[in-house]
Amino acid sequence: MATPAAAAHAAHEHHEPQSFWRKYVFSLDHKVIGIQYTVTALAVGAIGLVLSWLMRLQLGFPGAVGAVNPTNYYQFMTYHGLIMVVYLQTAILLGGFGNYLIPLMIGARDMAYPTLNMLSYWTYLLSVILLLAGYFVPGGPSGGSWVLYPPQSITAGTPGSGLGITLLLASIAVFVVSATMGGLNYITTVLQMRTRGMTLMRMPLTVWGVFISAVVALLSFPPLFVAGVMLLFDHLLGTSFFIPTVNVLGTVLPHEGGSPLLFQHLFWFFGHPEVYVVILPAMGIISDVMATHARKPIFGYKAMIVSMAAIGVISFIVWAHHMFASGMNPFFGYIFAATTLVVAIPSAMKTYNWLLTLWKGSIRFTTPMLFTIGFVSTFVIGGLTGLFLGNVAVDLPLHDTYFVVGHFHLVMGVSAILAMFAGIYHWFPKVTGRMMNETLGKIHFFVTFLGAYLVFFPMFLMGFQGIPRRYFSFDLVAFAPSGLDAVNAMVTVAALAVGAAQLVFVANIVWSAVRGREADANPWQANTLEWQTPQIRPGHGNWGPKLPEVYRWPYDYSVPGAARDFIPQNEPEVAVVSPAAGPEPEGAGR
Amino acid sequence: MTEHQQAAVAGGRRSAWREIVADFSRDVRTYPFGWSKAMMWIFILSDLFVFGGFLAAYAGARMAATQPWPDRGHVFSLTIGGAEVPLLLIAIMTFILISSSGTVALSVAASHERNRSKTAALLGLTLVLGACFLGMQAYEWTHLIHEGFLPSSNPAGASQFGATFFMITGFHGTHVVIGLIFLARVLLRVLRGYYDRIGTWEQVEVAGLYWHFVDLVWVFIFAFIYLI
Amino acid sequence: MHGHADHVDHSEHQAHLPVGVYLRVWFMLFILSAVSYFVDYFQVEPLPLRWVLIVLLALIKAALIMNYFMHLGSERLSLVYTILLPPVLILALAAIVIAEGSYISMIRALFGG
Amino acid sequence: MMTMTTVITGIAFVAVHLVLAYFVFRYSGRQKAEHVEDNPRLERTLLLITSLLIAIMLVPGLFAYSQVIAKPSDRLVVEVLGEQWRWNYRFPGEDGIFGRTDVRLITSDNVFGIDPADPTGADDIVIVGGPLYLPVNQPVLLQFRSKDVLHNFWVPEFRVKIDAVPGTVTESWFTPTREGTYQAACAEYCGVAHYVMTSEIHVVDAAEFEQWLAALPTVAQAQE
Repeated sequence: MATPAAAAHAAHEHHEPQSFWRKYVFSLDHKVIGIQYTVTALAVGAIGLVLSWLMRLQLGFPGAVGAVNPTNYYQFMTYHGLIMVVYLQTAILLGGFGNYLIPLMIGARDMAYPTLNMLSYWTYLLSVILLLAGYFVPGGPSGGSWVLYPPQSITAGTPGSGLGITLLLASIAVFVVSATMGGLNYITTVLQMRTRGMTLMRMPLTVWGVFISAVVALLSFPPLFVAGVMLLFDHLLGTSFFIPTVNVLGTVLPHEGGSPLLFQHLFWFFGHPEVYVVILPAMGIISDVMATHARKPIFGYKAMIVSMAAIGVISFIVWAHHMFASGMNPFFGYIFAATTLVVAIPSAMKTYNWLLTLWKGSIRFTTPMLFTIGFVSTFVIGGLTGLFLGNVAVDLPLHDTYFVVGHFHLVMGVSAILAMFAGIYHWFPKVTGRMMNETLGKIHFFVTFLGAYLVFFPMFLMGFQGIPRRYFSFDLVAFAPSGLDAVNAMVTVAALAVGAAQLVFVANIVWSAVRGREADANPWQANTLEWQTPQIRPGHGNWGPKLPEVYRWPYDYSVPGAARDFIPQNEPEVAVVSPAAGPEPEGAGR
Repeated sequence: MTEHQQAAVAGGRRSAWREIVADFSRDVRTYPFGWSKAMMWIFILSDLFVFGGFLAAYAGARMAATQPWPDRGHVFSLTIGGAEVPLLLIAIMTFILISSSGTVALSVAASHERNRSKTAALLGLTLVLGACFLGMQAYEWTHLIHEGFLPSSNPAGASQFGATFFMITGFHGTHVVIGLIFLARVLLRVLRGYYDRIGTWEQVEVAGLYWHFVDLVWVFIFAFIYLI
Repeated sequence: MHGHADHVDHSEHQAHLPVGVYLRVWFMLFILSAVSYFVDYFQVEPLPLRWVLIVLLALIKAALIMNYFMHLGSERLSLVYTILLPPVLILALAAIVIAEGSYISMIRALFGG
Repeated sequence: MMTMTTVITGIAFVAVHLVLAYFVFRYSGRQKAEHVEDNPRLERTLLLITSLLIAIMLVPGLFAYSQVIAKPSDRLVVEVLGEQWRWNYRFPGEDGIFGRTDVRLITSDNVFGIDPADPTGADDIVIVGGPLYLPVNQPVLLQFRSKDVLHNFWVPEFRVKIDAVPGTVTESWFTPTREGTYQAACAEYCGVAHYVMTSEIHVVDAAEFEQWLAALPTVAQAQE
């Protein structure tokens, strides 16, 4: 076979002696890159978590931490948002899970273009460094909030409106480049490098989730890049894309005729699909973990894929629901309210299918399974509250109140993080060859899950009272109800507890990686290919001399008449061929 | 045309659908070529969104601008023998870029025949044409800046004109530079017989795809920024 | 199940257009560029017609480049649709942004912004 | 609208969680999972029910929205100017026409940047920082401007929320039906003192409003 893919395979099989640097630092191996992504993202995420504590302390116990003032409060707010959405969640779910799992799950030796993959990680690291560098420049980091609305983000009334915002925009542009390099690899690998027998309709839903998410990312990040470049030009070159004639704090700025709404359209054309970039891989992970730990095929496999694809497509035409109160053309309200509520339908379908997967299953209460069940709960409440915000007339009173904070934290913050934890507990044995501690894991789950409800549920009630978000203090807010201080204090305590639970998680990871119980080759008795590698911790090239061949879909759990309650994808014939041996490749896609 | 497509034409819409389903339900590969070509096509799609975003933003900024939009025919005119010819330089630049696209297409055709000297010669010609294009763009920029057009302001109306012009043509010019580097690398490899050694000349086609895309974008820049 | 050897062959066989086709397309592109240039040069009236003509000519040129130079016409339909369908989304962005721009300019005209 | 959405989503929330809890406890620790065939008919039914509920929420919502954006005919027009970090108000005065403004003309004495060359601006009445008085049971149309960054005029009781966008004018309207004192806050992040950008609003009877307005100096009077 004289194809480039075959040539690439041959190149991978050719083992060269590798130095330490080549093997663990500038590695081309997708598994090492995936771990690099995960560790970096978790480290940045820890910073984001600490920032949220500082904000919560100010809100719950005003003045208790004397060092928090409005300036650094808004800087914390900006960095918390950006870190959590972009540098933690996008990076870990696409870069971490995507890199580690895609080649293993589809039976490839590596990504299509390993060098590009390595560059993707190092570019990501550069974007993180640029982001954090904001704290070491005069004027400090930007306090422009994560949406960076001009003119506010680049004018004098906002902290860090000098070098801080420049670094932030540069960091975002570099991140887009990194995500593009990664996304190209994921998509190409999934489309062109599957093993024999691995049709698209036999791929695990995790791969489907990451694949669709990568497509969405590849098409939605460009407008962010465009908006970032234009904002940078406005800031550095004095162009007037987004800035009309304004008088900021007594100074008339040399801009004329720009439109702040243009930025918002470009930003949210990225911003809304970004939510699904994060949640689609999470949905995939949840589906796989749930099927494995409930010992049951995922219910409605095709419906799951169709709804993920539908969510991916519709997510591109709903963006202006973030702008119902922005003063845009009022007619848009009708269009975007309608498209937004339509997106609820595929999301609801997924929820039904998860419930029906649990139905009549044999549920094992392992830690990954607990996180999975927690995900379904937070996803449901997050999604249902989205119905308030998508419907334009209902949104207006709730817009920019704590209702919104509660909604997006539950649906894309907590849910995606719970899925991330489910994934880490589930695949940790694959990565390290050791199991994670179950007791610590359960403590971690219950504190995180119940704590998240205690933190974010009261926010819905605060939102109904009209309490605006992004407030440093509520001292001057006359319409704040008398109990607000008590509620805020309670929320802060719960948030600190949730934060402390993450220390348990870190301790668990470190301890288990060194001392944990040694894992079997297939500890969860799963069907997917990554558990069928010749070594427990797959070596370079993953599969030894011969690639696996796939004979069935990944959800042959509890097949009637089979000897075991699972049949791995690469197992050719079993004694009793079940009637439900997965969709035939030829029938797929109809 | 492949047999598959002849069948598709004969069978009409139903078999077109069947062809798509067949591709997407196959194992190993969805598209019948190597991953580098697939990756380039997907990159082109993503880059299309970057340029689409730029052009959409340009439209939005231009419509909302409070000052009148300058007359491009006048701004980009060259004076030949005392007469002002509007957009002459741009017309020549368009001519050159289209020609370079043609030479790359011929070069890719030659690469299918594995004709090393012909492929290399045509690639070299493309490089020369691309460099000419860049040189003329550099001339155009200096000319404009000399006349007082800057990203932040211009003497002939809305400042968004200069801003969008320099941003979009600059971004396109960056693509041309990258394309030249890419083509030069492929040219070297053709000359060294690298593609004969690895057994596939697909890289020439991949580089060609990228270069055509740069040309494709120019078609829209020419229409939207200079003409409309 | 298809073996994959038969697909590999397509990549070597496809896209063999005769050189004459490239030259004809090349020539067409020049003509179309010249036509759009003269549409602008002679300031064809009314204005909307001029714009429609210019956009139409640009689209025809783009179609020629994609179909013949990039060989999209002789690729599998799965690739053709993968490349041609998603840009609808960026057109949606453009449409909304343009509508927004005209709304803002209307408001500015109304209130002297 | 709000109530209906709350009821439907509330029921859905409770129902899903009851089912989830039941399944989790009922089907845990069993030896073997039962074999369940995919059931496209069940999926279609669920799809239909969901779509129906969504439509029930969406359609009245769109009708309500059409009332939000339709402007009342008999209205009192007030211009609101957001700046970092206070709200300023302007009434058109006796001629009912606002004088032309320009951001470049803004000074500490002329917060709206009213053009002195425009005669219609002389009788305008400007209130810097508030408070604002409004007559009860009279539809009020607010026209928002901003001189610097985005702001958002938010009075929870009035259910009014729209950004003040620099370089353009946005509008919203409401009818205050209860006399009393209210507060406007800023609901769009506008810089470091975002949280102090509040303003008092008094809804009073028509006579008291007229008296209050008449006592305020016009632009021309203030300059003397």
